[in-house]
Amino acid sequence: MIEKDIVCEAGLEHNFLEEIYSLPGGAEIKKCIQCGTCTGSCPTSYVMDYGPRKIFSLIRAGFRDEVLNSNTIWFCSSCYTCTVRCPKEIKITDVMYALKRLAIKEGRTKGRKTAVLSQTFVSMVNKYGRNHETELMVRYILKAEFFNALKFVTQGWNLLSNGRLPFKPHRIKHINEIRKILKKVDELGEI
Amino acid sequence: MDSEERIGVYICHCGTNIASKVDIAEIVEFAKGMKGVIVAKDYKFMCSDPGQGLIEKDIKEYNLNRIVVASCSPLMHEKTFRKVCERSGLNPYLFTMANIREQCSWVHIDENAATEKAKALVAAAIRRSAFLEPLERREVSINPTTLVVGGGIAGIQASLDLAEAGKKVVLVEREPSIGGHMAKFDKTFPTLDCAACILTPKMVQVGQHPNIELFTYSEVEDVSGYVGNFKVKIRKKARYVDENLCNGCGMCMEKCPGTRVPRKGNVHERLSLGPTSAIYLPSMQAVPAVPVIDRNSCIYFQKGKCRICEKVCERDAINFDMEDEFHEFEVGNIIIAAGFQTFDPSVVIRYRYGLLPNVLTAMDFEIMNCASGSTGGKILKSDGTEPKSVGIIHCVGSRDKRYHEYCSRVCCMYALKFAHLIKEKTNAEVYNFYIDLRCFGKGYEEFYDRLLGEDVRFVRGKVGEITDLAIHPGEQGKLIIRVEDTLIGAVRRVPVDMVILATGLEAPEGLAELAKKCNVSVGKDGFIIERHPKLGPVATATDGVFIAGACQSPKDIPDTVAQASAASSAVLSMIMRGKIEIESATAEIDEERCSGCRICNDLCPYMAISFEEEKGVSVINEALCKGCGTCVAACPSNAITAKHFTNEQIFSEIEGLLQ
Amino acid sequence: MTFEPRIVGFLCNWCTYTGADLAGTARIKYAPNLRAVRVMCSGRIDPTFVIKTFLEGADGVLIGGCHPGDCHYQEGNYKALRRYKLLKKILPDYGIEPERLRLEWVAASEGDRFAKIVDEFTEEIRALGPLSFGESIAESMSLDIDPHKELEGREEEK
Amino acid sequence: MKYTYYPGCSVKATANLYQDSIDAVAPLLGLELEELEDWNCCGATAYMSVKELMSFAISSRNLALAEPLHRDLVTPCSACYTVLKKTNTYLAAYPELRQKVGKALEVAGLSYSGNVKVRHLFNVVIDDVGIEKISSMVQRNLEGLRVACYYGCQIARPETDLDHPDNPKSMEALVIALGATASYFPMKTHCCGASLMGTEEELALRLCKNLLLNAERNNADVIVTVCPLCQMNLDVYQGKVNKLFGTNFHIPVIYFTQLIGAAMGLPFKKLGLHKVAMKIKGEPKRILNG
Ligand SMILES: Cc1cc2nc3c(=O)[nH]c(=O)nc-3n(C[C@H](O)[C@H](O)[C@H](O)COP(=O)(O)OP(=O)(O)OC[C@H]3O[C@@H](n4cnc5c(N)ncnc54)[C@H](O)[C@@H]3O)c2cc1C
Ligand SMILES: Cc1cc2nc3c(=O)[nH]c(=O)nc-3n(C[C@H](O)[C@H](O)[C@H](O)COP(=O)(O)OP(=O)(O)OC[C@H]3O[C@@H](n4cnc5c(N)ncnc54)[C@H](O)[C@@H]3O)c2cc1C
Ligand code: SF4
Ligand code: SF4
Ligand code: SF4
Ligand code: SF4
Ligand code: SF4
Ligand code: SF4
Ligand code: SF4
Ligand code: SF4
Repeated sequence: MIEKDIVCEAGLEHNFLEEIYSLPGGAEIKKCIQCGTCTGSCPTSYVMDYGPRKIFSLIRAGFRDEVLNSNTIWFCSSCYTCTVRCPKEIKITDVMYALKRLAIKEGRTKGRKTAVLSQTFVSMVNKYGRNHETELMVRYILKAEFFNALKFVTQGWNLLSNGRLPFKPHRIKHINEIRKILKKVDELGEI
Repeated sequence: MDSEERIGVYICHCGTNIASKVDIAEIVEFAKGMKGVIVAKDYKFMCSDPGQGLIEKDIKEYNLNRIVVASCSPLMHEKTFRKVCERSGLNPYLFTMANIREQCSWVHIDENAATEKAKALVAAAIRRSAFLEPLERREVSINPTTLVVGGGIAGIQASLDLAEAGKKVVLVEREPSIGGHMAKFDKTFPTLDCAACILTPKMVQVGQHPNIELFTYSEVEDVSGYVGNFKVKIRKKARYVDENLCNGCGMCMEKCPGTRVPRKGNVHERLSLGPTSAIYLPSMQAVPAVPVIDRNSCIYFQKGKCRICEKVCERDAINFDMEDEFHEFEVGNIIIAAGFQTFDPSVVIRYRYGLLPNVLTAMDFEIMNCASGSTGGKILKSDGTEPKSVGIIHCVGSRDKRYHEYCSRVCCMYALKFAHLIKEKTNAEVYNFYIDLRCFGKGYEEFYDRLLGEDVRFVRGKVGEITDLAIHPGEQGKLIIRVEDTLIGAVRRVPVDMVILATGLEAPEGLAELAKKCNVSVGKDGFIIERHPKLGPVATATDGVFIAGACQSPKDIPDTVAQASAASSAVLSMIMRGKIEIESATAEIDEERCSGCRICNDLCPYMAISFEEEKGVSVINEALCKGCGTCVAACPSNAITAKHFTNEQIFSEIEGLLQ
Repeated sequence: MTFEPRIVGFLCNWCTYTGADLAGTARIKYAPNLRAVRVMCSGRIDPTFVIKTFLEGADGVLIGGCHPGDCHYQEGNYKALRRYKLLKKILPDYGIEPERLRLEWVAASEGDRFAKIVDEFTEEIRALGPLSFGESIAESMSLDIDPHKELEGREEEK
Repeated sequence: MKYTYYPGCSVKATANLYQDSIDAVAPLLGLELEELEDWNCCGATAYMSVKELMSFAISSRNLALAEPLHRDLVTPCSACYTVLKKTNTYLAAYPELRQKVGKALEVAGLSYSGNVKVRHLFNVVIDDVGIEKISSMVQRNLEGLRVACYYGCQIARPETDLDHPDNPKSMEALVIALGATASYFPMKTHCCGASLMGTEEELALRLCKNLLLNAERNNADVIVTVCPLCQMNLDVYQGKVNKLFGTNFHIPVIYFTQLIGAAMGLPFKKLGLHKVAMKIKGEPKRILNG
């Protein structure tokens, strides 16, 4: 038990830093002074495993698993409050996105409903060129919230009764363009 | 002169330092073969007394008019050998040095290569020396009067130092009274001594000193000239009260029906040190104790009727027709002591300064806390009651790339001072929200230690925002500070009654303009740039212009006073010398060749070049030129010559190197 | 015999020249190919100096100044940088490879860096081979070349 | 004034009431909004979470389509606005990204050189039409209606064309010009939870609760918004907020275009005001319905 509390440097992944630094704007996190403005401003930090400040501390120390498995990245609503307030002008929201992508790439999405929704959304856009909110909702429910399906019914009904839920997806004309772009991007490799 | 050059060349062994790598004999032979060389000799230590004597003797004996020494770096011994020439009646600028030690024998392994390079360096020096011309030594005398701009503690200290040494001072302060920020404080960290008790006597002394001519409510209009001989023009703004007649009785202020328009901001901005009438004194300790009429608040100036002050003044000191006056002085040196201003936090909307009452700036708090201020030194909320809890937020506007990147250096300490004063005067709980506590001065850490013992709470975290939206019980009617306590790792909502923003220090309004007038520059941060960050912190790039206090960078009172005394002693040392030698190797413009394109005008970092409209040519003020040569290289008409670094001299040096 | 390039360095008095001296005091060894001309400020370095140096037979030219922000004369080094960039553009007109000219900021404390730069630059020039103007160019070019004419008006460009 | 119009997916679906009011109001304001032919989804926050380059690429496709038209690209959705604008900024700032996106567009026969200005419909109304002109068109006095002006996140951050990123005041000015009262509402740029409502509902509901509480404390009758996502969260989910927190909010959330339309005397239904989930009733209804 006692050993468990002491983190041995050898067990940490210092390459993780390099990974993050190589992202656009990522090198900026070297300059974080751990002031906590981000966490103190973040609307959702109170439910996060670690606030954005601590995430940066963990990244810098090489706590790869802790960061990528944390709920933090999925609780970020992309409100950009932290980004515009950080005294070191670190693009925190972008780093959160980068961490999301990394977590998805590594399949660390178990129980992460936001990840499921995002992926569903992407396949929807790839399919139609646009998001079809009704189908998105149905597919997402089937994947992530099967047991909670009921709670969506009220919401869906609410929208439906107000004439706000379309049934037909809208497919763009040149969906092949999207497909081509997608193929090319895969070829080029993500940044 | 070229045809008559008689060059003496001396090659130094420097013990074995040079001789072990460079074939000295070969070089001597080589030098002898060069045009114009009359003698070429070598010696073990050229810089030794016998070595120097050798040159002196040869100059006389062979009637030499150029000397070349090949030895160490000119940075080491150029001065030594120039003196040798001078002693023998030869202009020191006719001496040339070839660096065959630092940049040759010491850095190369191969002896042949080193000898070849040494030859080239000697050849270059000999060739160059043929084109040298004697330069005059130039001296200017120093006017013993000094201009001090800014009458805060820095300006006061510097002025008194100079005045006590018997030198005349012209002190210009733009506010109606001297004293600066310090005059608004009650207590000062870390010793908590009473600011008024230590400052007021000095202010009075300045006001009465026979060697100090004090201009308050005045500004520097124009500065011209150069070290030792500046001309300054001062604008004395109309205060509508005659300083010579007024005896400071205060009748006018008592009877004045006008009220001074409060500064912008929230309710607490009405806080004031002096009377709030339209005719007012900035504080009761003001020096001079002569009131000023604020035109914007005066009923007469705004509506054309009143003049009560005029009626009640027994000394007939009020003069509504007063106009700005101009005064001109000649001074030898200038000390800029324009201090700072505090950051305006209303741009950091999330702290809601000016929107929520009871969010105060540090200066608001100082004024409120000052015994002679409008609350009589009581710490009160806007509703007149005492706060039960106070939050002090550090680093507002400082250490933030969006505002000022630098640390303001004094706010940690004054925040601790505030915490202590609040504890002393009220029963309030005090929180300090900080990122790092920077308490590095003498007695500062001890002060922090004392505060820890006084149960002041410290939360490490930069505050996210301040809100009045109560969500939890106990938050109603409070200001809620939302912050991550980074040491605990939790976001906290701390309800308090009053928030004090530890606003940072920034360059005061108008500093850049003032600097420009004095021909010095301000940095990216807005403060004046010193000559050298370590070794010239009170001088500037312009000779005769010095800086003291917070206008150089944020600093506390001890540092300010130290720098002020350093600046005054630098000035005194100039005055005592009486004269100052200025650069001889300056640039010169040939009027005949100058096409008047003005390209050079803006290039000079010392603003030494101006344009003569009548002649249509540019001219260089040699007193300002430092001989950098930037303009020379830029002139498309080849009209500018850099003395001692002329094109011919450098060309011949190049030829020598590659011959 | 291997080709030994001849390189001239124009070094500013306050930073690079002092840095070169420091390399000496610290006895750091480097290639003997560079010979220095001391100027007060890199801002004094006239484009004609550079051209002249090449015409006199140098194979490379190094300009050394203070790091940006450290210039003894405030901003002479920025002026040098501007001229350097323009020179790089016009050198090919004279048949000179722009790589033969190099500008470096060397502080007074960077003796080791100075030595490293000289070694590197020497090797680079060695690789380029001796500077040879094509016959015709050399003939058509007399010594009253005036790069100022080339640079005229361009000074104002940033 | 002619613009290229990019509605975004939500406006075409769950936020069709927004579109209703835009259709009704734009012509009166002199705004000609020509819908971008064959536009695709901007990628929103979700795409960025999965694939970065692709999300920049598909967002750029819209910009590429709009570029030959030489008009500002206007969107009423704050999320689309942020994404499209950010694409512009990043393409300009990161050459490597620009190059890769260029290659991806090329295979679809497209190219983009960075010359499309992305704007939010709200900014167009404020800056191009102008509050003065709008106030001169008021037919129905909204006096007595207390409005909380809610800007939300993405119109204000990370970059903004508003008058101030933290404390914008243009919507308040608009509301006053329309004759209504602007309530004190300091949380005007705080987050409503955005797309987290779909996945981390409780979290988002809490954020909405605080916003609604702030509006209620300051006696707002309605909240006015400029973003489909904000409207959805605060309005459609308001019932859920009440259930979860035992509150009793009833604050209809409407679009700024609906408010303008009402002031111009347009019929309630034409503006889609009947589709608001928290039914507009009582005094507010009387004021808005005339
Ligand atoms: C809230 C607060 C509390 C502080 N508490 C302490 C403390 O307890 N202990 C401590 O050691 N330090 C303290 N300091 C720091 C202290 O205020 C400074 O060290 C000190 O005031 C610097 O003195 P100064 O003369 O350089 O500048 P200032 O006090 O700013 O004086 C500059 C003077 O120059 C004048 N001036 C400006 N521009 C011009 C111009 N263009 N022409 C003519 N005149 C001009 C100004 O009107 C002013 O009178 C505190 C600072 C703040 C902000
Ligand atoms: C590790 C370290 C790193 C530092 N780095 C920096 C830095 O990077 N930048 C910076 O600005 N500052 C730095 N400093 C601080 C800097 O060293 C001091 O500011 C500076 O040396 C103070 O100069 P001084 O002349 O007052 O004292 P000292 O340098 O200590 O000189 C005092 C001299 O007095 C002599 N002396 C002492 N007693 C007597 C006696 N009784 N009789 C005769 N002679 C006596 C001593 O022998 C000594 O030569 C550093 C300090 C340390 C410890
Ligand atoms: S606000 Fe910026 S500097 Fe401060 S802890 Fe967060 S990321 Fe670091
Ligand atoms: S962008 Fe994400 S991390 Fe930043 S404040 Fe908003 S929710 Fe928090
Ligand atoms: S102006 Fe007159 S009344 Fe006022 S203080 Fe001076 S002497 Fe007294
Ligand atoms: S004239 Fe002006 S300053 Fe004098 S008493 Fe009247 S209001 Fe006061
Ligand atoms: S002195 Fe302290 S409060 Fe002031 S800027 Fe520096 S760290 Fe912040
Ligand atoms: S004692 Fe030295 S290391 Fe410690 S805080 Fe002070 S300056 Fe820093
Ligand atoms: S650059 Fe030369 S020609 Fe032009 S104004 Fe200056 S000196 Fe005269
Ligand atoms: S040599 Fe330098 S200091 Fe002298 S006038 Fe020319 S640019 Fe100015």
